[in-house]
Amino acid sequence: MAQKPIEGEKKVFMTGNEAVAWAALAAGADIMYGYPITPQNEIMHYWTRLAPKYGRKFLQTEDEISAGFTAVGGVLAGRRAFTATAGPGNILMQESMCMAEMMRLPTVLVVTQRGGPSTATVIYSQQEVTMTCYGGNGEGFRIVYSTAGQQDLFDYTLKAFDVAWKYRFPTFVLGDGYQAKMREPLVIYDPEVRGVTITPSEPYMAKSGKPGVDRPPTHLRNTYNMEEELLAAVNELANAYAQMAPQVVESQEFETEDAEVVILAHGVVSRAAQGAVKVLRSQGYRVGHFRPITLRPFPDEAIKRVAEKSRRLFLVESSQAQFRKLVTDSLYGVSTPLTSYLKPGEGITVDEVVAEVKKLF
Amino acid sequence: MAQKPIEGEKKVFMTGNEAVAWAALAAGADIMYGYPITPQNEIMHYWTRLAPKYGRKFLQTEDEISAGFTAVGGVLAGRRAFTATAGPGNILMQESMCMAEMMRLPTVLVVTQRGGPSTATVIYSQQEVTMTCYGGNGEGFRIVYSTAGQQDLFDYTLKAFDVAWKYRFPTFVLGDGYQAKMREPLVIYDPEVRGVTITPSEPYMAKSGKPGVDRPPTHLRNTYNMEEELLAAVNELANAYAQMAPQVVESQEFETEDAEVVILAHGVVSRAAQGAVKVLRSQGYRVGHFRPITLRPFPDEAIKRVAEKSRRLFLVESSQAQFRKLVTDSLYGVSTPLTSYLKPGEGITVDEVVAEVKKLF
Amino acid sequence: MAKGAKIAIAGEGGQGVQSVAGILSEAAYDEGFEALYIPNFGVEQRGGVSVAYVQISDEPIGSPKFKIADIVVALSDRAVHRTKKYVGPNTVFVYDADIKGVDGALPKNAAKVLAIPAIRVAKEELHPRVFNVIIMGAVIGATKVVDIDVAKKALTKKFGYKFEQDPSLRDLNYKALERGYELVQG
Amino acid sequence: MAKGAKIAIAGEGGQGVQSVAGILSEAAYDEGFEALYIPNFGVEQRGGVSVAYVQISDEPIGSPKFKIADIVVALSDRAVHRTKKYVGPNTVFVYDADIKGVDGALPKNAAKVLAIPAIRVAKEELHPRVFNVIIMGAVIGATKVVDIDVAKKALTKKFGYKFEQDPSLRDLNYKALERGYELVQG
Amino acid sequence: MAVQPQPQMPKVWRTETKPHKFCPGCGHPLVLKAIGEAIEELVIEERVVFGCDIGCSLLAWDFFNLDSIQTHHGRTTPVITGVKRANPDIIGIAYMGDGGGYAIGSQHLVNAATRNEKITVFLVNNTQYGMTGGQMAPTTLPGQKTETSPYGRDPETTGYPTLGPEMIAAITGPNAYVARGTVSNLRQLKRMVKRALENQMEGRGFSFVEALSLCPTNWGTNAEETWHWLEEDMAKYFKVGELKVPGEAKEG
Amino acid sequence: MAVQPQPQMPKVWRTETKPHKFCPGCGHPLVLKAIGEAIEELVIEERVVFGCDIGCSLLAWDFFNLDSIQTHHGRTTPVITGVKRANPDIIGIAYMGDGGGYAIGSQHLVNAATRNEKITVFLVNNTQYGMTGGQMAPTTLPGQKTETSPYGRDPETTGYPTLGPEMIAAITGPNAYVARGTVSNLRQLKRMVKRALENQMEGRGFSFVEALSLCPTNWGTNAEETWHWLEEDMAKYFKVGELKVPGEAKEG
Amino acid sequence: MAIEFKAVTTVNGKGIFHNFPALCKGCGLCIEKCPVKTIGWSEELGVYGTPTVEPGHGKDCIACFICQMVCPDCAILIEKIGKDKSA
Amino acid sequence: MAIEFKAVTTVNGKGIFHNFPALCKGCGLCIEKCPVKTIGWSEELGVYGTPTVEPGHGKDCIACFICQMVCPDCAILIEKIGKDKSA
Ligand SMILES: Cc1ncc(C[n+]2csc(CCOP(=O)(O)OP(=O)(O)O)c2C)c(N)n1
Ligand SMILES: Cc1ncc(C[n+]2csc(CCOP(=O)(O)OP(=O)(O)O)c2C)c(N)n1
Ligand code: SF4
Ligand code: SF4
Ligand code: SF4
Ligand code: SF4
Repeated sequence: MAQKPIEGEKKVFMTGNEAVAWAALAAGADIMYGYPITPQNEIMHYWTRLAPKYGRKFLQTEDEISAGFTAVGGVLAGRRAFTATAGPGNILMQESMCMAEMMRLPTVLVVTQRGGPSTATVIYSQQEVTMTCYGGNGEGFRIVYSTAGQQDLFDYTLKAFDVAWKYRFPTFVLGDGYQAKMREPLVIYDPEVRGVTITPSEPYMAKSGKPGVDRPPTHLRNTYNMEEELLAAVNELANAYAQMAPQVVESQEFETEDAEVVILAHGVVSRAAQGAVKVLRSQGYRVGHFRPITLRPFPDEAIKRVAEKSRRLFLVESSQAQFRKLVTDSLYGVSTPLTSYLKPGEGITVDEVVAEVKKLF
Repeated sequence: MAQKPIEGEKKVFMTGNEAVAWAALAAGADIMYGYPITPQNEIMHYWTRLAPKYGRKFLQTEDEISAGFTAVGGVLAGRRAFTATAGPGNILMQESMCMAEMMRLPTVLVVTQRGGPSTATVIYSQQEVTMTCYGGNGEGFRIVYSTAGQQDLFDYTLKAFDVAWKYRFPTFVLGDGYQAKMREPLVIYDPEVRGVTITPSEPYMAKSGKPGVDRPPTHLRNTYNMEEELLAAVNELANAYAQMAPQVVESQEFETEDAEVVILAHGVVSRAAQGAVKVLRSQGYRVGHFRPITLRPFPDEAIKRVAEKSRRLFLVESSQAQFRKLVTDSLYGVSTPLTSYLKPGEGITVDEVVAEVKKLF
Repeated sequence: MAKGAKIAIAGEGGQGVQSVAGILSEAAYDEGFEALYIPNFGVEQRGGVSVAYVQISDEPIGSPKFKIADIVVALSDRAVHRTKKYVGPNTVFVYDADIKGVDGALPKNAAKVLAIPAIRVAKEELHPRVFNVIIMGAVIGATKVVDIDVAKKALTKKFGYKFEQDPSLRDLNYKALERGYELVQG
Repeated sequence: MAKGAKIAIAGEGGQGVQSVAGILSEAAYDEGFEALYIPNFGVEQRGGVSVAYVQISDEPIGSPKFKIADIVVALSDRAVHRTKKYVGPNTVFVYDADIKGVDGALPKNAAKVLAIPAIRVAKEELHPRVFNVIIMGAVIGATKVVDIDVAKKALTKKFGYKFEQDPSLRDLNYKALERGYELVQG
Repeated sequence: MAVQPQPQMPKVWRTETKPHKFCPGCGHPLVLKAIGEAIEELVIEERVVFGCDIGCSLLAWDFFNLDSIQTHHGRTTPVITGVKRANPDIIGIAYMGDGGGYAIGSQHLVNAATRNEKITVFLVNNTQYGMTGGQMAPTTLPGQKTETSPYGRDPETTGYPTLGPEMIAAITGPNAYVARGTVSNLRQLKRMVKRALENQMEGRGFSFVEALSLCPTNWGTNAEETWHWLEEDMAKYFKVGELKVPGEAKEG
Repeated sequence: MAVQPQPQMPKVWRTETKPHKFCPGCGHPLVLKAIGEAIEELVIEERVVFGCDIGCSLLAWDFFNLDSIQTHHGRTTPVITGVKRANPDIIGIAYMGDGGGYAIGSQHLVNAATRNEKITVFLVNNTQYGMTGGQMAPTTLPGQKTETSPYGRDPETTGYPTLGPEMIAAITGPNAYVARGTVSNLRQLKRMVKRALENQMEGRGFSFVEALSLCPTNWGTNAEETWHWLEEDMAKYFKVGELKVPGEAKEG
Repeated sequence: MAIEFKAVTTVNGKGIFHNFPALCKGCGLCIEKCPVKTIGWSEELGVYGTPTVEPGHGKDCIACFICQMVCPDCAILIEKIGKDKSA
Repeated sequence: MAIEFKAVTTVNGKGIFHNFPALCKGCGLCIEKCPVKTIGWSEELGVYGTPTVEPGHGKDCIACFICQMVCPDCAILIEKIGKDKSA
């Protein structure tokens, strides 16, 4: 049992779901709670096979409402608890995630986006951006990493367990069905050998000592009797979030320095954008690409810098402008023209992006 | 039974919940499905008292998931079915509303916003804007009316039953706990005497004739096997939505013509804005107010016109920038400076708005 | 500015502040005013201080809540504490004279602070049941937003069926209204 | 551009296209290429046409799906219909010679359309069970993205334990790979 | 009869959508055969609204010449409840898997049963989650290996299989019809289906039939093993028979 | 004893938050008294995690000197399940109303019971939704007037009251403890509460106690009528007693 | 931090009846359950401004502790007269 | 619009055994349930490219209709020899 799930580091060829399961193991996740849904299932499948070997646990719940709330319970007990879902399951998780948001509970949720609205397809989309960033009756006090492949899934799942406990906001790894199901190479590693530290978890409840005698009892609530109390609580959340943001925000730029047109894309679509930049540059087009890695907090400053110096922005996503809303909110006041290419629920290829961007020259 | 709930028209002094119940009766709603939640409860209370007198029905379900899906069932059966909820209940309704969105089912949902995130308060907020407009794994193919008082609640509840069936998008009347619980005067009326027509409902299922023999059977689905099918379906929704939008979009302007500063507010906060405009104008400030009535579709053109000609925009809302996201998305490219005053979960008074706006002069 | 008043009335659960507010605002409305009344409400069914916010105006009423009232009426010690924040330099603050131990808590910034013996009058002169009608009278007396006859009409509209059954009730209520009105004239 | 290939292989549920794609992409990866393989998947557990998308490249691979493949392999009539859309002017389209009634459905815009008797060879010369290994050979033959010896190594890696138990299986598989390779030459 | 002999499908089966999308050897279409024949015999095609869940049951969305609605996972009970409440002339059928009925939709099932909703629920028990590729379900047998119980279901940590009809029988009044059938006795299954529908037609109340079914795909069984699993292993836990028959003698 | 006589509250009651927020005459605090005394007698204060639902039970969020979590409406069962699964040393208590347990949270209750989760659920039955002002609940009695059954609950259209312990008894194995108590017999109620907790402490499995309670506020009753409603009207439908006692004789 | 509550104490029959007005909400449940009907309304007001209770309105208190047990607010403490306090 | 399916017909024992390859998915359920074990795999391929079934692999068909009943795809039609078709 004492043995580490991953010794040192290792190049492997895996699906994204397998990579997530390994990352959760490596991050020291204690327990997964889950309910089946495609394309998330194999995270559970790998976890249920591997976990017992390392003394980790699993509970299959009766639905996603329960998976989310049991995960909250696991966190309250002081364990690194997580869950994973997609699509309609993600809708149902919003209830528990809003509670976690209000109470600043460090839940970790892996989302493998599938087609929407409704049951739609079990395959792929980027249509869970709004819901993952701002879902439920919440205010978006969440951390959301949008991954672009297996290495990201491994790295950011590790990171999610770290930042969740460091800053105590619900943390989301936002993947998709493509990443979940495709196989490609990545390096998995014991975080220690890379110097990656994972903030320790600690109990909210059942700490040592008799409550009310040796220590004050923990009394957690999510309900307030008066508007003023609530306003104060939400303002406190907003302040804590604003303070955390600069430490957590992440983005990437590809040849944006002299770019006339900058492609905006996140997640797996960023790969198409990166490919397109290569092709277009090789053909003499001055094109760059900006990729937010954290969708919450959004890299406001970085994107503004890029947007202000480019002649035109080209936004591409596999949803009906969910990403665009994050961008336009962030860029309010900037007047660089923005063209969008929206394909809700369908993949986007390098060729398509190349063709569309050329139209802008 | 044949008797009309309201004969002619009548000035009354009512709570918003009572006004909604009367409007639903007047609109010919056949059945309400609901689950208790404050501050929505009295809609059900009035409905359960009144409905039997006019041959209408009610079902109290086991939760909001069921209330949403039974309402969908009522619509499928060809009845004007509706439900009402708030806060955590609204989260749970997103599942059924996303299905309705995908399948274009004319559900009517009245939302009485309460504090968030999570259970929070039972009182008031504007924190259900994102969820009501874009909730779940949906793409916002919904109609959302944001009301500012009892007359609005009556008028737009009537209208909701009309446009839902006319355009077949899920339709929301977005109120709040203040409007739900306060009493003020309004005029309730038989829609006929005002020439207000309500589009007739008709069955999706169990139409006359033997299915497969006399007529094709109705086969409704929300699941697609391939990405391309889904993309086509969503694009069709997007097109239908775009065509509907100009017919439905509504907004109001108050003294915006020569305004240097324009106050942006929706719902009940618009009343504070209107009051502030009056006060400020009387003191010589050139201040106006723009109020979107439909948050979906958003009055893009109207707000752009106003924003472009004003020197500064002042946005005020009882949430952490949920309304602002709608505005900035709509106004992308406009560079009029925007100042925000955000009070998640708390009411906003005329005095406050006056004081804040003065700072901008 | 517009004629009218912003009124906050607060008390314990059983003291009937919400029905005072309801009748009062409806009376004003019947008289042709704009009126808006909203109760406070929270997760507790019983036990919290009950506050009623009433606005009466000859212009359409803006936001349903206000920060500073023209008149605040507090009917218990907890109500005094709870409602202090609605007091501004132009506010008349009325509280029941029998509330003990709140002297330190009374607002210092009010235009006028008025102790009225409403509880005592109800108990000794009239009937505990009409305590809230006395309060209604006091509010009308302090604000003059509606005529006392209008208030009587409103009471009759509300309790007409009871008055029919027992006409002495009508007198009792009218008396209570008048006594309340008087209590604040001073 | 980069060396490599975009490959779409499609067939009926039992025909083993996913395992071909898996082994092939892992082989390429073991050889130092970048490789990405993704299956199609939908709500039906069985019955839909099974499509595998493989990309092999000496550069990091962009999006996991592509519009136009370098080589398309279709192993049933339904697969022919389903995969036509991945064909462009540079695509080699390979299908099984025993599929009946698809002549009209064959792509007209391909660089090359090749009928190979893989089903027959499997049944008559080798063993139905290695049908998919023949296909793997054919893909390698058509794309030359990996050396045939590398593919053999990959097969051994995957089925080593079975080969141990029954060494004749190794020969059968190697033979199948080679026959497949040959089928597309010419 | 046509000049060419034609398959003997129940008449409400829609030939245009056949072959259907269920796997080879799946038990769902056998249940749908029993339902189809019962509907035909009761001559209620015009009045039926057929709702199917997410789960393999969704594959039935265009299966019948019946007005049909594919709902969300677990939500068929409320959708059909809503339909029936709005128009009581309709015969509402909610068709779902064990996951949809006993796990994610159990609040709906339990409450529709206690409210005695006048609808009919057919629940297909294949001891795991078929559509998502074979995870543990509330009905998974002790020791059964599934994708989420790879070492076999351990009753100590995950409990014993849910006995649905027994639960429904415990919480319903005397007007409910409750039975468990099996695709291995199709004549009996059809009788149960018919009685369930009749209970609705007569306005008595809730009716519920669980059908023990086959899922060779996720069981990983050949035809022989498939039947064996149903008739031996499942039969040990799940007793076939009628549990509640309004005013009549039980069968089985 | 203090110099001044002090109220005899159970020691785990937190005096700093007293008087509590429940209405005058509410039965909730009586159930919380039984729970408090039982915890004290079992000396498990350090190990208990107390979860309360939304419903009047939320008013107990800071009631005890116990680590406490106020959850969402209906979600206390999964939260406590999650706590217990993550740390089995904890004694997990899920405290809820009949709406939270039998309506919106019934899927959790039913599935926690069938999985034999090693947690304890205390459910307060006051025949309606207290916190939201008295709407119909699954437990509302036939003919009972509530805000959403203003003409009295009609069993023909809304069914008969849910019998929770009977349902739980039907779906649990022999290791579950199931009982129904009443605040009108507090000694018995405390014994039930203790046995339920012991069942968890001994690692046997799920335990469930429904407590018949008082809600004068929404019943609109004075003290006399309040007791009468509980002891006469409710008692007619809801039988007090133990339904399942692992390896022991039942009480009541 | 123990909170102190002030009692209003009445000796009656076999019992010393302490009521804590800061806890008593005047629900009357105790009145109904008293087997000798000794409990009735007092002049003292409780936490919500409603009357509290006191013994002496019926037969003598028999110190059965029922009122103490049924009070949802623990607003009653009964001491049996003659019982050794230090025991 | 009735869809026509083409049958592969085999006369065996008391039965005329029609299999519809466009429906048969080769699951083998019928083979197992045949009381005389007459059903076995045929050369003909079905809708998924897998073998269909035919009688003649065991004792003679007794026209019990069991295979027809248990086929989830309605891919078998049995006619009893000698039975009047127009009846
Ligand atoms: C809210 C939600 N959660 C999960 C899923 C994924 N899902 C689809 S089908 C299914 C299970 C199906 O199992 P069952 O209901 O037993 O039916 P079967 O497929 O076995 O017939 C699940 C979990 C979903 N579509 N929606
Ligand atoms: C998801 C959701 N739906 C509805 C509500 C509103 N709500 C709060 S408490 C409650 C009912 C409480 O009744 P019960 O569970 O019986 O407890 P009681 O108050 O009677 O003790 C409801 C419906 C909510 N908070 N969350
Ligand atoms: S997976 Fe199982 S239940 Fe689903 S269609 Fe296939 S055999 Fe039937
Ligand atoms: S409403 Fe009823 S259950 Fe809730 S605290 Fe008051 S008396 Fe108790
Ligand atoms: S039971 Fe308690 S709270 Fe109620 S009146 Fe008696 S002493 Fe007061
Ligand atoms: S049961 Fe039907 S589908 Fe299966 S093999 Fe026999 S004929 Fe073919």
